[in-house]
Order: sequence, then structure tokens, then C-alpha cells
Amino acid sequence: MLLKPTADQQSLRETTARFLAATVPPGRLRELHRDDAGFDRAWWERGAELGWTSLLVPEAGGGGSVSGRPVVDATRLAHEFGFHAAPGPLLPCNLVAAALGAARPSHPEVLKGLLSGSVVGSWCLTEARPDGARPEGIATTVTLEGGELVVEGSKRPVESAAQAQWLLVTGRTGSGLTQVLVPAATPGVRLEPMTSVDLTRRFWAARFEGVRVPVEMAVGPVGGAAPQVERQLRCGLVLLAAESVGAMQRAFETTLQWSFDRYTFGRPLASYQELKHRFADMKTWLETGHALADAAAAALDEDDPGAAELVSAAAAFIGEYGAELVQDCVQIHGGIGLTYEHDLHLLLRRVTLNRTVLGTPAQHRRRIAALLAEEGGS
Amino acid sequence: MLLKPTADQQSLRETTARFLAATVPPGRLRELHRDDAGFDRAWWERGAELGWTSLLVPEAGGGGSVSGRPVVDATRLAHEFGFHAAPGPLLPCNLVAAALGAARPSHPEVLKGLLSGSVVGSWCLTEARPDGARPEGIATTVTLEGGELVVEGSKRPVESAAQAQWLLVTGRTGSGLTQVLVPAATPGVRLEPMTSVDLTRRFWAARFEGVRVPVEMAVGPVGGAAPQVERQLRCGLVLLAAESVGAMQRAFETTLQWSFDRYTFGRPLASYQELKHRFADMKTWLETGHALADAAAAALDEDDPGAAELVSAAAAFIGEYGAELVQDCVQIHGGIGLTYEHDLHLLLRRVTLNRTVLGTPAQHRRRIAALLAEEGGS
Amino acid sequence: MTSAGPEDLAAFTARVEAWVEANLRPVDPALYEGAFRTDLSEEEELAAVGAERALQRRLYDAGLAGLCVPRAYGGQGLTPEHQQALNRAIEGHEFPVRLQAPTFTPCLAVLLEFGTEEQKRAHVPAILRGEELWMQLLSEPGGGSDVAGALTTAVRDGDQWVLNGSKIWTTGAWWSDWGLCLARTNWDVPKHRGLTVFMLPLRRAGVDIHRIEMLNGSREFCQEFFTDVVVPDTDRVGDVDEGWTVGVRWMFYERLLYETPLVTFPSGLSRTFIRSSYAELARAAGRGHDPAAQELVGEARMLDVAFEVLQERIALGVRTGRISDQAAAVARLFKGVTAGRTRTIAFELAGMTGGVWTADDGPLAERGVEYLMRQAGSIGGGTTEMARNVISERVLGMPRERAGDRDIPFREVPRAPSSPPSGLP
Amino acid sequence: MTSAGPEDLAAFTARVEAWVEANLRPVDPALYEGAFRTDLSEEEELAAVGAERALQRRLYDAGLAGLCVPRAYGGQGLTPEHQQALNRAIEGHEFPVRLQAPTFTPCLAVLLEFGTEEQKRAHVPAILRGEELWMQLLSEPGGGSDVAGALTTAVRDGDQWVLNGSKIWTTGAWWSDWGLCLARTNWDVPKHRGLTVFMLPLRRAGVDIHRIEMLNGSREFCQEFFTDVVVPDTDRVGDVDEGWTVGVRWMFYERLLYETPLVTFPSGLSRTFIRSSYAELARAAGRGHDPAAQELVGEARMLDVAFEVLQERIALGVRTGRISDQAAAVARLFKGVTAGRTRTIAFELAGMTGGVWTADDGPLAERGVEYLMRQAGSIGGGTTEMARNVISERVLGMPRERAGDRDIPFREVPRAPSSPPSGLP
Repeated sequence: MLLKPTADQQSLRETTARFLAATVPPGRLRELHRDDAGFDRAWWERGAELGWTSLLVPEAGGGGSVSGRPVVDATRLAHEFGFHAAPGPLLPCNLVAAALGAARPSHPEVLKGLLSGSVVGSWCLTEARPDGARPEGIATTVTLEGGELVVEGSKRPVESAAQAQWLLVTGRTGSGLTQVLVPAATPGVRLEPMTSVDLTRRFWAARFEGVRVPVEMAVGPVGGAAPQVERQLRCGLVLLAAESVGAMQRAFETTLQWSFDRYTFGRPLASYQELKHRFADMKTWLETGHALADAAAAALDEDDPGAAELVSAAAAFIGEYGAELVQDCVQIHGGIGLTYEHDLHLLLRRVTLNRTVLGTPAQHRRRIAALLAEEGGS
Repeated sequence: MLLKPTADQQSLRETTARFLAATVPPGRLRELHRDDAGFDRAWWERGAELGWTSLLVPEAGGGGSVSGRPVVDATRLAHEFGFHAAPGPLLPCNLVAAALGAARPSHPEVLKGLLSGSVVGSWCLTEARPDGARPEGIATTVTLEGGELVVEGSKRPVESAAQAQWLLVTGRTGSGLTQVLVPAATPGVRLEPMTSVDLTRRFWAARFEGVRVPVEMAVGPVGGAAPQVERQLRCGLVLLAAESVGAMQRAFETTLQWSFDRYTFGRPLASYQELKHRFADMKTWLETGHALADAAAAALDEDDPGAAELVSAAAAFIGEYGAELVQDCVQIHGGIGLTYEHDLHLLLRRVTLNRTVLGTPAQHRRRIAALLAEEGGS
Repeated sequence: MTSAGPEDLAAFTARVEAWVEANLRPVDPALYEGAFRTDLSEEEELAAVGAERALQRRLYDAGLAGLCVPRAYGGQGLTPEHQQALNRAIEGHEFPVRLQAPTFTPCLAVLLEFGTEEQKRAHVPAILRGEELWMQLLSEPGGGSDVAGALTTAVRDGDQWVLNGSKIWTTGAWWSDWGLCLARTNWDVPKHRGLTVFMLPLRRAGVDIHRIEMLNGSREFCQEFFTDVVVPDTDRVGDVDEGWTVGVRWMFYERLLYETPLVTFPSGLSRTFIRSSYAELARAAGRGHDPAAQELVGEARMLDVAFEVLQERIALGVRTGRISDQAAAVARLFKGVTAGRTRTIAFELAGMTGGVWTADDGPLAERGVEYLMRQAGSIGGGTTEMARNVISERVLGMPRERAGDRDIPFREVPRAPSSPPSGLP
Repeated sequence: MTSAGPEDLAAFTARVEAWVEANLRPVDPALYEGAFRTDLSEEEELAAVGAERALQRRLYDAGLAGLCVPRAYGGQGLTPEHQQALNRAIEGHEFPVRLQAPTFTPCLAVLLEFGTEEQKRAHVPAILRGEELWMQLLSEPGGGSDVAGALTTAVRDGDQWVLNGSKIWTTGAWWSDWGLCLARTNWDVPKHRGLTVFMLPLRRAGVDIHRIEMLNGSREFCQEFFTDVVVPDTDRVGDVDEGWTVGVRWMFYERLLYETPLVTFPSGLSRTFIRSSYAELARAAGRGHDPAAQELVGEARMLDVAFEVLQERIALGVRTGRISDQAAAVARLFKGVTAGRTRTIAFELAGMTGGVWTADDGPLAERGVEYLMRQAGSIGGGTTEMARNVISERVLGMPRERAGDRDIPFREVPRAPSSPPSGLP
């Protein structure tokens, strides 16, 4: 949570918080668990009206930050999505919109649809390899043949791919990267459903077999998209971090309250020193999580040269300690915390998912070391 | 601590315990801290009379187990050395004696000296590389030239090297290993003192520059010593493990007693739940340490096929949790536990040293994985 | 010695090995890992239970049930060493896994120690023949670790009792026959002095059994609701208001788990199926040669090996009286912590596949779900927190934690101002 | 606003930057890491302290000492933002590191808040000129975290007091001038109500200062023994028996450490010197490309980055009133835990060299000694255990721990049956 939000940021967050509390309470999430899409399209459009997909898009593209710090703004939403374990393609729609908005803007009709919520887009970045979220290792190729771009390769996991009308595919063109907007219905695009730990977030494995689109569908320069890819990746990581911090916050508050309400051996749990000290540790992790997510978002907005390191520090720390925090909340609840009926697992699922989507904590620790090595010139 | 020692094992342990308590109390250890050798030769000979160097040597070689399980016997001594943070070249003398005793026995005069304590020998195995205690990576060579063996290479750390009359050097001969007994005074042997975390254990870096000895100085087959080297290494690891468990035991007992004696806010430390739970964790690590050290020793005596794994599990677990246990004892003592005047650091030093001498916990975790991979055929 | 002394151990071993080879199917031990957690349908689960009952009956008929149970109650009157021989013989073979706990321990153990002659003759042989599966009705919703704080109440009515209340975390109560139930019979004395133990058929009027759904979809656990359930006084176990005397031993047998000779469990079962799985995960993730993955694999294996030898040490120590029997809590604590860590390692090794996977991901699939259930090993069967209390207070003799319910009538014990919430506020 | 309003921040910044460039030597920030732990001889240490006194005097003469101290006491009456500008300007330059804590905080802070006008006029300018170095005489041997349980006693004798007792863990008391001392003045009231604070020149008769040797050979800390030390009542700080009112603020200022604008400390000092060291260790160990080593390097760096942003967040939160000022304990806890972990990582990276090394081992040497001292970061300046108490009770509002010394006369408080042992039993 930002310590000094602007009034507009505060209002953005509160509006979304109220909307999520009213429309996707835990009972609704359990219903959506049995829904193929995991979210309701009309509901998503209502959310889009609250600004859910517009913050990372410049005003020229039809969007706009509420504070001049678009990434920080977007983390206000992500925080609430985590706090409520909310459904919906927040990450993919925002990242695709950001990509389109950053490129001149390009494909204004698609962008408009994303902004209004009528269109869902998803980003196909990660691949099945040990370090699948790092752009350096992308094996998918985008080849220029005549006036067409040919996409060949496999991507996974791709969020909400089956709901998306548009897939933004990141592939290799020679030694550079290209991003290309592929209509989901293009021949050669094959989707296979995946299973995720989350109740409502849905992912697919996507294969692109000789998929051809006109060269105009490139987003940004062909073979020159690496900086933009890195920026999208960092934005995505910060949104995931902020979302997980929201889930940590909720789990912490819930469990702290439980410790006051629950009596054992004639005393509230909150009076046991060993538990008190664990809450102190959790509070420390929680505050550190807030600090890292906020600092990383600010660093992206400011193009701080330390942004890459901060983003990976946030991903590594929040991924690891966020999950540990919610797991300890489960432990403190005891068996009830492991039941489907209890709400705690909604938060545990979200932090667990988020620590895998764009790189695990271990991968981000290595990334930090790699950044240090670059710096040290070795 | 063995749960079912034989009467002779019990007597061996108790005799040594009394001798150590009487002759090397903490004040004496602080004196020895300023001593170049770190132990007194006459004192070592008195210890040898108690059987300190004879247990791993077969009766044919002049030694003898007290129970038919020589490695288990030797861990009884090591436990007490750890408990008292005792000085003296227990590990190197026992391993060199074991090597000589195992080879026909060879070099009976040297062996006799080791058994009486009049001679100190040390084993030169480890080298300065990331996995310096694994025989596979040995770079030191032992070359047969005419009737001589030529030793070339660097070894470190070598315990009590400057006190040793004999150095047992393990080197590579072609694709095999050779062990050769080198008189410490041989031309080309150069020793450089090293610094260790321990108060009394002393180490040197040894260089062998074209060191020549008659081929008769080989211990075991030239180029065929790998099985014996592996066995010595495992024995050494088990002795280190047992010694560290002894230090854990002492630190734990001391700190538990302190928690009863020390009052804060009008209550003994022992009444604070958070500390109680930490003692419970420490007790668990301590019992597991005992279990692993004892099981590994028994597995060596029984030539159990799982011995390699048990030994590395003991080294990895006791190295890591032993140090964590003593560190937490320091934490519970507060600032006083970090002073030179307090005795706790004698134990902390010993467990810290022991987790580095023949491979770190991380190296032994990898070793376990390598053993699993061999088993899995990959 | 009686005229028919215990069968010679060597002869027994040979006989058992032959019988096992001839009669029991070999099985992949990995199958048992998820014995209580698979997604069997209700019918499949009932069929599996039925098969295990039949298997138990075959063991009984072969003279291999209740080896350490007195012959008077249908057992064999043999020694723990005989049971160990059986445990070794069945390694790698099918065995009635669902019947061991809680039927054989703690329920059978409690019956043998506290049951009347009539009760033992009525139930022990039936248990050994696989006809009666038992449950322990101990934990209560909202009761957590404080089992002596039971609110389920039995009120005397002539020569019978009327029970009301609820119990929870019973494994497979829906396919079980009887339960051992700890109930409050006096609210006007301190909590430990107003409890009584009853045996209770689970298919009696007034007993409603509800299957609880866990977050991973497992429905192994049940909650029971008792509404005016009538129990004859002859089904009382131990004296009135002396239930805690029974309860202490009950929980002791529960902690012993596979350490009691009443239980039949293949030696080294855990060792076998764990041995290779971490290394396989690393390979499946393409990280067989990655040192960081190797360290995780080695750590996981180290913990498993450590648990094995720790358990052996404590069992030996308790058996020989060199270690307090409260030290079972040491093994329980280590096991809980270790289970959490090894599941985390498996999840880490799965990498990005830990969160999202397809069925094609082989050993990497589902690791995320196991991770979500990670704390189960530190909660079920007594929390690790309780184990730490036991170790510090009973093993190390540190001062007891202050209790708010000591020496006051149970009805005056401080309780939550309102029923605690079960969801997000 | 007074007629001479605070100097414009931009102008001030420019002036400071120019002055720093012209007057302060650039230094390798890594030097400061061991400022209090190097093996300087007594003479070298005294010389270094002398140089820092002179440096402080130059800052004073340049109008750069006590930026947030009122002009009436020799300060500059400026804002925290001015101090931040100074902190940024001196980045990479020498500064009087030994004078900051405890002289400027907590001692100067306490004097400013509780000192009489005479006391402030007598001591504050002398402190700002580097003439008086102060110590906090707070902890006692055997007292641990319970500073309010002070046994050092002051007995009134007309218009003066006579002190007896002992204090411990004073950093560099042997080269300091004055101490702020918490003493017991009433044994017949509960412990918090019988304390009084005094200021005490350390070179007075009856004060014996003993340097403590730590296990790494460092002798930074001292223990003081007071034998009939006479203190005039005019050197009392705050009211008689109201010392805990002072003590609470005293410890608040101690927790703030580098967060108070009274302290001059280069911005980002910690960031700079830590940035590369872990990676260097891995390279020196020949493991620059080993993924397991990379994970350790990345983890250590992650923790340092995390601490930095956490500290900024809490400082901002406390400054703006959005976070309880007790939340400083959150940063303290994180710092203690992190320091332990990062030292462990450095030791791990050193591998086998961690236990035994030569001087030629470069960055790998001495890591074992740092590891032996690992807990120092979780003990000194208030233990992590106390921080956890503060966070749970003061920040989260959880119930206070039961105290055995509350509401009873201090002389009746339960104490150890005998003096606790300091060695192995």
C-alpha cells in the first residue's frame, strides 16, 4: 500500500475495492471456479469503465494515468485484485494495452476494445524451459516472408488465451525480438487448456504452427522489440508483486483477527508469545513487501537505472515471503484453513500462482546475481 | 550419543571425558590459543594411552576396537572431544593410523608411533577448489619414476602439519589414486600456516614440489587407492559429525541451564513460550544429529551400501543444524555469549570449523544428489 | 511360559515370507503415498475399503492379525519382533493401509488397555477380522489442539447416556463402523475432571456424518453431528469423569502411530517411494545437472534419511526406557517441519510449472496443489506447535504455559466473545 | 517565521556540496563497514577519535553541525530536508562516523528533550564542536533486554547523589567524555517508578572502565564499574523517580538511529559498499557461474535492497504519522535477521575457506570469523526478540506478555536463585 497516494490514486483504489467486494465475494469466486473462462465478460466491461485497462496507455492512445505515474497507479488496482483474490485478465489486458499504447500507438481499434473491456488480449511470452520467463531464451520465431510475418513456436502459460481475441506473441527474429499481434482465430493457432492452482485464473498452452499475419500486425519494430519486451515484463512483475502484497495483507488481517477471536486453553491465540513473534515476523515481511512493490513501481515510472534490480528483488522477496506468510496463516488457522469452505486458500492460491507466472523467486535471485555480474563487468 | 553402548564403549567414553575435563578445561584452551601447536605433545601421549589412536587399527596392527565396531568406538571419543572442544590431532592421527592399519598393515614403526602418541601424522587430501574434499578432483600427482614416487601439488588445509613427522598424501596416478607416506622433513615439502576459526586446531597449507620418496612409502596399491581413500574420507566425516554433535550437546545443555537460571522481567527465560519452542526445535536437531552420526558410524562398520548417503546426510545435517543450534544458543545468551571470556564460542568455533574441513553442508547435499543420480542411472 | 510358547521367530519369519509371496499382490509403494488423498469416487473408495476388509480377514485366517494381541481376544500373543518380521515381509506388497490408523492405534490400543472384559471380547476379534473399522471422535470444531476442552456433552439418563455435540477431522468416518468418543459429562469441575469416554456405533440414529471438502478436493475427513444419540452405560470406556486418564493414553498411542506393534506397516515404505522422486523432478524440469537443483534434491533426501534414523532412534530409546515416551513429539515435530520443507522443495523444482501445468508434465504436474496443502503435515495428528509445547515442557522440563482454564469450573473458562469467523472479514 | 528564516534548501545544497568537495577527503565507503570492529591499536583508535573530533569541529565552523538543533544551543535551526541534503552531499566522503551514535542520538536527543536550560547550554554546543563524546549507560550485566530492571543505584545525599553499580555494552566508553546513566533511586516502588537519569563525566573518581574482549578480538565495548561516584543534583536529567519517562524516549531515539535528523550519515552508504561484495566472493571462490552460488548472491542482494526500501518506507511513514513510531522495530527486526542471513551467505560462499584460510584468500578470508559473530546484529541495540515483542504488542496490539515484576516493589521481584554462570557447567 502506498504511504502517500494522491487523491486520485486513493479514489481509484477505493472504487475498485468497493466494486470487487460487491461483485466477486468469495462465494462468487467458488462459482467461477466451475466456469470455463473464470470471469464474466460483462463484469469485465464494467470493471474496464473503472479504468482497469487504461492506466498504462498514454492519453494519445485513449488511456491515461491518474497521477502521472502510470505503473504506480496500476499497482493500486493490482493490490485490490490480490486483496479480493479477484478474477479477470488484469495482467494480460494491461500488458497488451501497454504494448499497443507504447508503439506509436498502433492498432487503435484493438486498443480501444481493450480499454472498453469489450476485447481481451493476452501476451504470449513465456516458454517451457527452466528459465522460461527470460526473453534471452525465447525459441519461438517470427520470420518476415514477403509481406507477412510467420510465427512458429510454443508458449505457455498464456492467461485467458481462449477468451482473448488477440494474442501478442513475442518471438525471435534473427538475434532480435519481435512482437506481433495475432488474431486468436488465425489458422495454425492451437490452444490446450492448462490447470492452475488459482480458482479463477485460467491458462492455456498455445502452439503457433506456421501462423501468418500481415507485417502490419507487428507491434513496434521487427527485430527491435527487446527494450519494450523487457519493459512489459517488468510491468507484469510489478503488477504480480502488488497483487500478491494485497493477498498477503488480507491473509494477515484475517489471521490477526482470528488470533484475537479464537480461544484455546482459556486464552486467545493472540496471547501466546510464540504466535505473537510469528505475527511480528509476518508484519515485517508484509511491510517489506509493500515497500518493495511500491519502490519497484516507482522505479519503473521514473526509468530508474536500478529498476531491473528492484523489480527482481520485489519478485524474489514477495514470491518467497508472501507464500510463507500465507502458509503460516494457514498453520495458525489449523485444519479449517485447509478446507475448501474457508476463504484463506483463495489468497494462498493467488500468491502461489503469482510466484510462478513470470519467473520463480529462485529465477529472480539468479537474475539479480546476473545484473550484479553485468555491473561488475564479469 | 549411542543409546545402547557396550560397557567397554561406555568406559572408553567416560575415561576420556574425565581426562579432558581435568586436563583441558576452558582456561587451558585459552592458553593453547596462544600456543603454536595448539596442543601439548606429552598430553597427547597420555591421551594415546587411553586408546585415542588405536580404535581404527586392526589388532594385527597393534590397535583394536573395544566392541568389534571400530568406527562407532571412535565416535565415542570424538563426541567427548566436541563436548570439551578439546585440542589435539584426533582426526589426522586416526585417519593415518587407519590407512596404515588397513594396508597389510604397512610401515609398522610409524603405526606404532601413532598408537603410542609419540608420532603425529596428518592426511593431505583436500585441495583449494570449489569441491576440494572430493577425491575425483584431486590435482596433486604421484608419479612412479624408477624406484621412486614423485609428489607434486598443493594441499590445504592440513591439520597439525607442522607437528606431524609423517604426511599421508593422496594424489593422482594416471586415472587412479595413490597414497604415499612422506616424511615431513623431505626436501620440497613447504608448509605455510593458515588461520582457523578454532582456538586450538591448527592447519597448514602444504606444497609438494618434486618431493621424492622410495616406492615402499606407498600405502596400499599405487594407482589403486580410491576405495581406501573413500573409506578414510567417510571415517573422517563421521568423526567430525560425532565431534560436532558433542559440541551441540554441550551448547544445548549449557543454554538450557542458563534459561532456568536467568530471570528477565521477573521470570526465568525458560518460561517464555517463544524460547521454549526454540529449545524444542534445538532438541529436535540435537536428537537428529545423534541419530545421524550414530547411524552413519554403524553403517561404516557394517559396510552398508547406504553408508555413503548416510555419511553425507550426517555431514550436511549436522554441519548446518549444528551451527544453527549453537548460533541460537549465542542469541539466547545475548551479548555475553559473544565475548571471549564466555565459553560458548569454544563450541561455536568447533562446529563452524568441522562443517568446512571435509566438505561443506552444501557440498554434501550435492553429493547426496549425485549418489541418487548414480542410482537412478542418469 | 505357557504351554504354547510364542512361535520361534525364525520359523515364523520363514512362514510369513512364504505366505506373503503366495498370497499378497506386489504393489508399487508410491501408490500408498496418496492413499487418503486420491480422487476416488465414493463407490471406488467403498470398494477399496471392502477389499481391505477382506485382506484383513485373510491375514486373520492365516494367523497374521493382531500378532501382539492376546490370544483370548483373537490375537496371536506374539512379540513386537514378530510384528517387525511381518512388517519386513510385506515390504513391496499390498496391505490394508486404511485399517491401521486409527483402528489399530489408537482405538484398539485404548480398548485393550481400558475396555471391560465384555467390551474386549465383543470388539477386538471383530476388529482383527476386518469387520469393525474404528474412528477416534476427539477433535471438535473450534477446539484446535485443546482436545480436553471438548464441548460435546453426554448427560446420564438411567443406565444410558444422551450425547449432543460435534466432532471433526475423522478420517473416513463415512465408511467406518465404530467411534471412540471423548465427551463432557460434568461442566462444574475443571476441564480435565469432567470428561468420559464412550464407544459409539457410527450408524446409530442421531449421528450425521458430513464429508469435509479440502482445498485440494480431497474428502477424506468428516465432521459428525450428534443429536440426542443414546449410548448404553455398558459402552462407556473407563470411569465416569475419568475420561482424561483414558485420553492421555489415547493420545500417547496416537503419537506412537507406526511405532506400536499393533500396527502392520511395511518396513522402509517411506524410504522406498521417496528415494528417487526428487531426482526425477529435477530431471523432468531439465535441471538434472543444475547445482542449485542438486542442492535441493540433496536437501530433501537428507531430511528423509534424517527422519528415518531419528524415528528409529526414538523408537529404540522409548522401547528401552532411555528416552521419555514424550519424546515421540520430537519425531512428530521433525516430521511436520520436514514434510513442509520437502513439499516446498518439490514445488521449487517444478519451477514455473508449479503454478500452472498440463497432464503431460508428468512428475511436475500437481506439485502446486501439494504445495497448497503443505501445512497439512504440521497440523494433522497434533500440530507442530503442540509438539513444541510437549518437548519443552514434558521432555525438557521447562515451565508450563499459563492456562486460562486451570482449576476453574469448565463452564467458567474464558471463551471467544462470539463464534469465530470462518471466512474473510 | 523569525527574521532569519531557514536558509533556502537549494542554496544550502549548493553551498554544502561546494564545501564538501573543497574540505572532505573522498573515502572508500567499505572502510566504514568495520569502523568499530577493526584491530586498531589503542593509540591508533585514539588518534582516529581525535581526527573525528577535529572533523566535527570543521563541520561546526562551517555551520554544518547540528542542522536541526536550535540556534540557541549552537545549532543551525534548519529542517530535516537540510540534513538530508548534507547526507547526500557527503556521500563517498569522510565523516565523523564514531560521533553519530550514541552521541547525537540518543544522547543529544534526550538532552534536547529533557535537559534543563543550563544543561543544554553547557553541553549541546560542546557536543556540536566535537568536544564532548557521550555514551549511554543503560544496559547492565545480567540485565539483558530488561533495561528498566536496572540495579545500579543512586542514593541521595543532600544536593548530590552517590552512585554504585555497573553498566555494560557501552561502545568506546574509554575514549568518551560523558555518559547518560539510568539508575535506581527507589527500591520500594514497582520497577518503572523508581528510576532516575543522570549525566555523568566518565573520567570521574570511582568510575572504572574495562574494555571487553569479544570472541573476534574486537574491544569496542566496555563495562563500567561505579564505586561511590558522586553526582551533583544539577546533573540529574528529568525528575527524581521519573527516569522511565526519559528512558522511553531515550530508547525511541536509539531505535530511530540513522533516521533522526540529528545524525549525519551519508545517504546510500550501505548500498554502495554492499553492492558488489557478494558477487566478488562468488568469483573469488571460483563459483561465479555456479547457479547455486548465484542464488545466494541474488538472495543477499535482495535482502539488502529490501532493507533499504523498508527503512525508507518506515521512516516516511513515521515522519508523516501514517505508521506508529513503534514500527521502527520492524526495520530493526528485519535488519537483525537479514544481517545474520547475509553473513551466513558470505560464509557459505567462502566454502571450505570459511573455516580455515590464509591471508592470500582475499575476500574469502575472515568470513568464518564474521560468521562466529553472526548474532551480533540480532543482539546489539536491542535484541530481535524484544523487537518482536514490540511489534506484536505495540504495533499489532496483541496482549502484553505476563510480567513477574509488575505492580510489586522492585526489591520483591523474583530473581535468579544465584548469579547466573558465565561459562560451561
